[in-house]
Amino acid sequence: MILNYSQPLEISNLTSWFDQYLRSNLSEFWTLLIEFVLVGIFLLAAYAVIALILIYAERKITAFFQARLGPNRVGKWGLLQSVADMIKILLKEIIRINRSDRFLFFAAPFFMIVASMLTFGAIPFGKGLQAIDFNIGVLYVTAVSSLGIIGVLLAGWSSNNKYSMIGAMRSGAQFISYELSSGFALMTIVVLAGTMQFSQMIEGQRFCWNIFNGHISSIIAFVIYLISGHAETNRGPFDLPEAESELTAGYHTEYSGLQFGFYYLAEYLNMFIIASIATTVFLGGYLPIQIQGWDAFNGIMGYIPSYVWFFSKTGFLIFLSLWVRWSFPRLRIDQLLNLEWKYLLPINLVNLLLMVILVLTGLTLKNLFGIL
Amino acid sequence: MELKDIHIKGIPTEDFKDNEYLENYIKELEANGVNVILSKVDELINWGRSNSVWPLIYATSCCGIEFMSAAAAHHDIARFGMEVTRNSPRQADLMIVAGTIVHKMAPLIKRVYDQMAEPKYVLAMGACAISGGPFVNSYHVIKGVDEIIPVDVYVPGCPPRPESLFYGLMQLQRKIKVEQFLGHKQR
Amino acid sequence: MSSVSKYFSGLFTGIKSLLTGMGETWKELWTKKVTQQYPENRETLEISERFRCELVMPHDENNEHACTACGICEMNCPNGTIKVTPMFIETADGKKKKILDTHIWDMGMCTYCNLCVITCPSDAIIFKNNFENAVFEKRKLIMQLNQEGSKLREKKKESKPTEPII
Amino acid sequence: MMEKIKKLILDTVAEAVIEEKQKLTVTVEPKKLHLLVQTLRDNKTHSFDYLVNLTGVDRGEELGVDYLLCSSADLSKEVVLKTGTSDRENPLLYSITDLFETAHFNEREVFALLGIRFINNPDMRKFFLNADWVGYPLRKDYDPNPELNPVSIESKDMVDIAPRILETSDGKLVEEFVNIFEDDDYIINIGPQHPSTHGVMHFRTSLDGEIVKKIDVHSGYIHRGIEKLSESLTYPQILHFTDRLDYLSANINRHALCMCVEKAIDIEVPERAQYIRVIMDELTRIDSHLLAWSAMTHDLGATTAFIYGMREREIILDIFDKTCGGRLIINQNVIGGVMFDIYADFQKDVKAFIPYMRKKLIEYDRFFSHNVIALGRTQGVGFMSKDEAISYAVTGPAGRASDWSCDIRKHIPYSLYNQVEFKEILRKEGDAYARYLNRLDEIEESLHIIEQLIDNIPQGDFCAKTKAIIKLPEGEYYERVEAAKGEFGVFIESRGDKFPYRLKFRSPSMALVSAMPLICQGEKIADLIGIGGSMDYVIPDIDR
Amino acid sequence: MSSLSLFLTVFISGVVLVIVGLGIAILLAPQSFNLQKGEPYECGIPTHGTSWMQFKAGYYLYAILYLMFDVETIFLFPWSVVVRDLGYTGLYSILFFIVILGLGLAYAWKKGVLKWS
Repeated sequence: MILNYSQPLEISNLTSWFDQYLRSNLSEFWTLLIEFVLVGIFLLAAYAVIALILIYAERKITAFFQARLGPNRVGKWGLLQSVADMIKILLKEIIRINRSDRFLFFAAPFFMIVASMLTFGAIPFGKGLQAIDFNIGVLYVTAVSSLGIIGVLLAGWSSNNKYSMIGAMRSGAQFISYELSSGFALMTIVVLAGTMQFSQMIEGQRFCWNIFNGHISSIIAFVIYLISGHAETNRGPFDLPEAESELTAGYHTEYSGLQFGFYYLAEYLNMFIIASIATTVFLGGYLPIQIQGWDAFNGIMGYIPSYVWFFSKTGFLIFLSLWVRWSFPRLRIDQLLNLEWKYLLPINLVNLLLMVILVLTGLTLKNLFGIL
Repeated sequence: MELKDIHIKGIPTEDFKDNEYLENYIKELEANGVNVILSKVDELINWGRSNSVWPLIYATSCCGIEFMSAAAAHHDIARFGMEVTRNSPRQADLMIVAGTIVHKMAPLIKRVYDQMAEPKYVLAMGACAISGGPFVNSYHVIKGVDEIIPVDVYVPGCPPRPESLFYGLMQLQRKIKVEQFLGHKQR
Repeated sequence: MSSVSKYFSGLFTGIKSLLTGMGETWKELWTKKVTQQYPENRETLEISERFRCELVMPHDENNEHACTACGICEMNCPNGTIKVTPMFIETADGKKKKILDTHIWDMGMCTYCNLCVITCPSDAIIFKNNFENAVFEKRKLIMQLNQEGSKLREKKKESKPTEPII
Repeated sequence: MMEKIKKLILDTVAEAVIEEKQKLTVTVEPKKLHLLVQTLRDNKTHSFDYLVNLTGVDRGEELGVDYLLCSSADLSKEVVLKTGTSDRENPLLYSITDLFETAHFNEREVFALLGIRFINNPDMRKFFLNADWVGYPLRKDYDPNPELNPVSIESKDMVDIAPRILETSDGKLVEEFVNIFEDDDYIINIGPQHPSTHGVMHFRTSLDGEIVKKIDVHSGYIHRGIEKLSESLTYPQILHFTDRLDYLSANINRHALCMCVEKAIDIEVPERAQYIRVIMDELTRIDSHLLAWSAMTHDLGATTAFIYGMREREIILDIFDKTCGGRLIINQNVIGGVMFDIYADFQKDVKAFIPYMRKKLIEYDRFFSHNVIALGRTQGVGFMSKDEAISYAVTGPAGRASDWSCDIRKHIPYSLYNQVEFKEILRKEGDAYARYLNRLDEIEESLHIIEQLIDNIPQGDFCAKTKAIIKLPEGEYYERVEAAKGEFGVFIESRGDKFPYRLKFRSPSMALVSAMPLICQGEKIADLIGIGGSMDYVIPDIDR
Repeated sequence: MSSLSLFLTVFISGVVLVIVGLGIAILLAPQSFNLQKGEPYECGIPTHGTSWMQFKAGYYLYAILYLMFDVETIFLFPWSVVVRDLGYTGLYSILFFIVILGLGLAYAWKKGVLKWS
């Protein structure tokens, strides 16, 4: 039973068939072991491929925003550009820095990659395509993604370079601020959804995405989440820790070769992770657009595989983040903190209460229109 | 490997200047008995390396502005995949020396070059970097950056227009493509 | 109360200004790209006629040039880029005559100030706009402008070798 | 008026020698100079409170300094003061840094190049050259043997100790050394190899967290010795250096030197050449301001704006390219006119550019000028008052942003500038945002000037006939023009030869940089970069 | 499949990615040595002293505020899941909590703590 005729392109059909096949031939232990290894390989491959695609996409979209063409000489339309970059950076010398804190200097990229990997694993890419599905999913994601900042702090501190040091300090300030906003914004939706588990949260959005369900309050939370998520990934206009025109390369000034490559990679992955969490929490994750009662329409929409829905929604949010990034100048550290503490945080607190009231008084769209 | 295998999009090999330098280089490699299997891997690696040259702009004067023009929309160095200018020497592959180098600057350029990660290249852009240019007779000017650091490609002009720079970058790509990467003794 | 209203008006004008900025980039996203694609457009690329890239000494079909080896270009060059080496030969009527042996021009040092061309009394050298000159070795930038075996064009012919430099 | 000034001078220093040359020239002995300068500066009726230029000259028998003073209210009122010392072993003169802040760097420059030390200057380190440089290059007896000053590629630690000579109240000279930074300062080097110091400026900055405590300016990383080189080149040959000083105002700089020579040997420049010169000058100004705009937005982190500015600039470069065969270094002006006549479509191209640029200016406004982040980062940041601007001799858009009317085109109209109509843009705020807006407005004014000229270019020669060898009659010649970054000046001392005896360029950027330590103090490190962008200096212009 | 073992799988694959990548790089990448290579990069000038000096970060008060709010976030997360079931009681009890914190923020704001110095 490989094909499920209603949704023939779903990968989950394949995985469950494979699972059954293994179970029928092997013992429980071996089945699990093979599956774990496969999950690991799949995640690593997805991680690398998504990063490569994102790097290419960003360079191309940036170019179009700037009235240029972007990479177009390596492969058709420059499609292989990031592959070439990867080969290059893999074979670049890794410099040992004198008088640095050797161990921390070496360990910092681990934090960066492992943190983004752990968050990456919790993302539901499609139906049944989610590795880690804790019942405290939202809290888990908030906690784990903040580990990445330790990578930045360690990198800045251990490299014994003054630019890095300032970059690390800035990233600390940035992190302690925006972590709150993103937490509160997610919490607003948890109030609405009544669960912290991603799979349940998605299922609850079948006919009405959270962003519509909680209307005004959800939209405010969505915008705040995008802003603070953008800030947490250290990308312009929030790229103060890196701040090319001030600190040359900021916290990773002393990192060369693949160690720098990991930071480069993680930066793009974090962007993807923020966008995909926003997709999952606000935009119904991998669910297609469904409208209660329109069965024919729902059927057609449902025919499109879930991962396509997921990636197109995420892609849209990534585009949004690129658009913002290439439109604005960089904030200064006091502006950055002002934005958070004087605008986002108070608005967030009020918004949370507003959401509770919406939920308790039954003013959510689902309640008003009797959507499932 | 032969020189005609080195393919650069847009310009046929025979239209390039200074082909004999690369031919000599290949002959030298062949004399050393290059391993055929390794050279296939080398080709892949060199393809990657030559198409991903991230520059560090050591811009001191006028030529730096021409580099900015090259990076801007009209010429767009990004087409070559080289718009990722790294300001930290650790992450750069190519140092573009754009402008006059004077006595006071000499220790600095040497230091920045030393701090770059291997494999690294240097491109001397403009008359000043090549030979001291207009200021060659001055007491405080170094007569060519090659007195301090090894230079791979010379791009003449005062300042060279962005197309000239691109031509120089393609020459560098050709040079990278004929290099033997694996099992090669490093500088 | 003013500080509260200031707070909110600041918030909204701020958001508005940001959206205006994003509107501009959105417009640019769809405008025609101005990038000219050298080297893909190598065939059609037009470099201005006057652009100075390479000093040449035009030779006609008889391998003759107009340089009299007077050395004025060398004298006028501000940084010694040009080296004119004359050679003395005996003409048929027994007089000693100065002719050009080598005209060396260092491309890697030239400042392209055009002084040599405008001061040349016989219009023997001109600047061409061929910009593809990058090489791997510095010595290749030093060029001899007069071709092998070339000689001075006789005076009776038209003295202007090519189109005049404005 | 002149008589009154003469009287004032003679009242102050009775033994001063007054000559009427191209400008009113006063020679005084070193001890009286400070008093005279102070009197000239502080008198109410004709206040000479703007030090334009400070030139060290090796006059052969003595080492001297020329000061060009003028009035900040009316830049055409000028007086030249001269002083000198015949002690070549240990030449000492009196500093006027306490009267004019701009004198500080200039005096240090004179020390590096001529070896004259200034009493009471608070920081008497060499400015362009390393402290261990042997010899003083601008002296006529300088030994150019490269073995004396070999190229060293060894990194050396910076020494932050400044020597100085002070005069005590009882007239004794005391030499002492002061630390520039405190021992526990967090010192960070911004530049020379830095993406946003606009060249190879080196700001040694001590930080208090993110706040800039003190900046120590180091320069000379591109000191090419142009002034020394010029002393052995003929006037047409020197021209090519002017393009490479401030390469963004290349044409304007060259215009200044050409005018200086033309006035000295009385050449009438044809009308057509004048028109071409002014149009090209204004295009250069737009080009420079566009680059300044782009660079500043880039410094503030808006890469996209940078690319837009460079895109518009490319159109101007194209016009340059077609007119004179160069994009940046255009070699257009020559003594007596211009090198190339305009090409056939010149007027059409320029006229197409004007409305295009106007449209883009509106776009820039919408895109950046009102952006809340940009406003927060520039408004009220890097404040400079009018008095400070005058004392630091900060001219150009930056000076006019502090409400100082200092446009040479208005005060001392040269070429065609008295025939065209344009506004001098003045702003009172004196912050980075005012400087930023001033540039955009000046682009508009330049477009307006071009508009008035472009259709009226007269027929005729584009270059006057000159002699093959140009010799300037003995004397001193000054010429001042308004370059894109501020006042650019040329000073030539000729001894009747075909080479200048001494040539000095007054660079606007030097004044801009000298004001940086003042206006950046107490600001954040991110602002330091933004203020640098708003000042828009070009380093090769300073270092020469 | 238990979530914990999957968590470990993901963790290990992350570590493996870094180790394998660095392994390849260290084995294959060319190396060179010179005396200046390991020195910190500071625009080409030898650095003054060490960077590990006392560094005044102008935001320690923000850090304290952050701590306060972060602890609150932790408290609020469990509450937010069950707020539907708790009804208005849950709202009032937590409203009190939030208002106090909000007042704290307002006080800090008024006192000028939220001004970078």
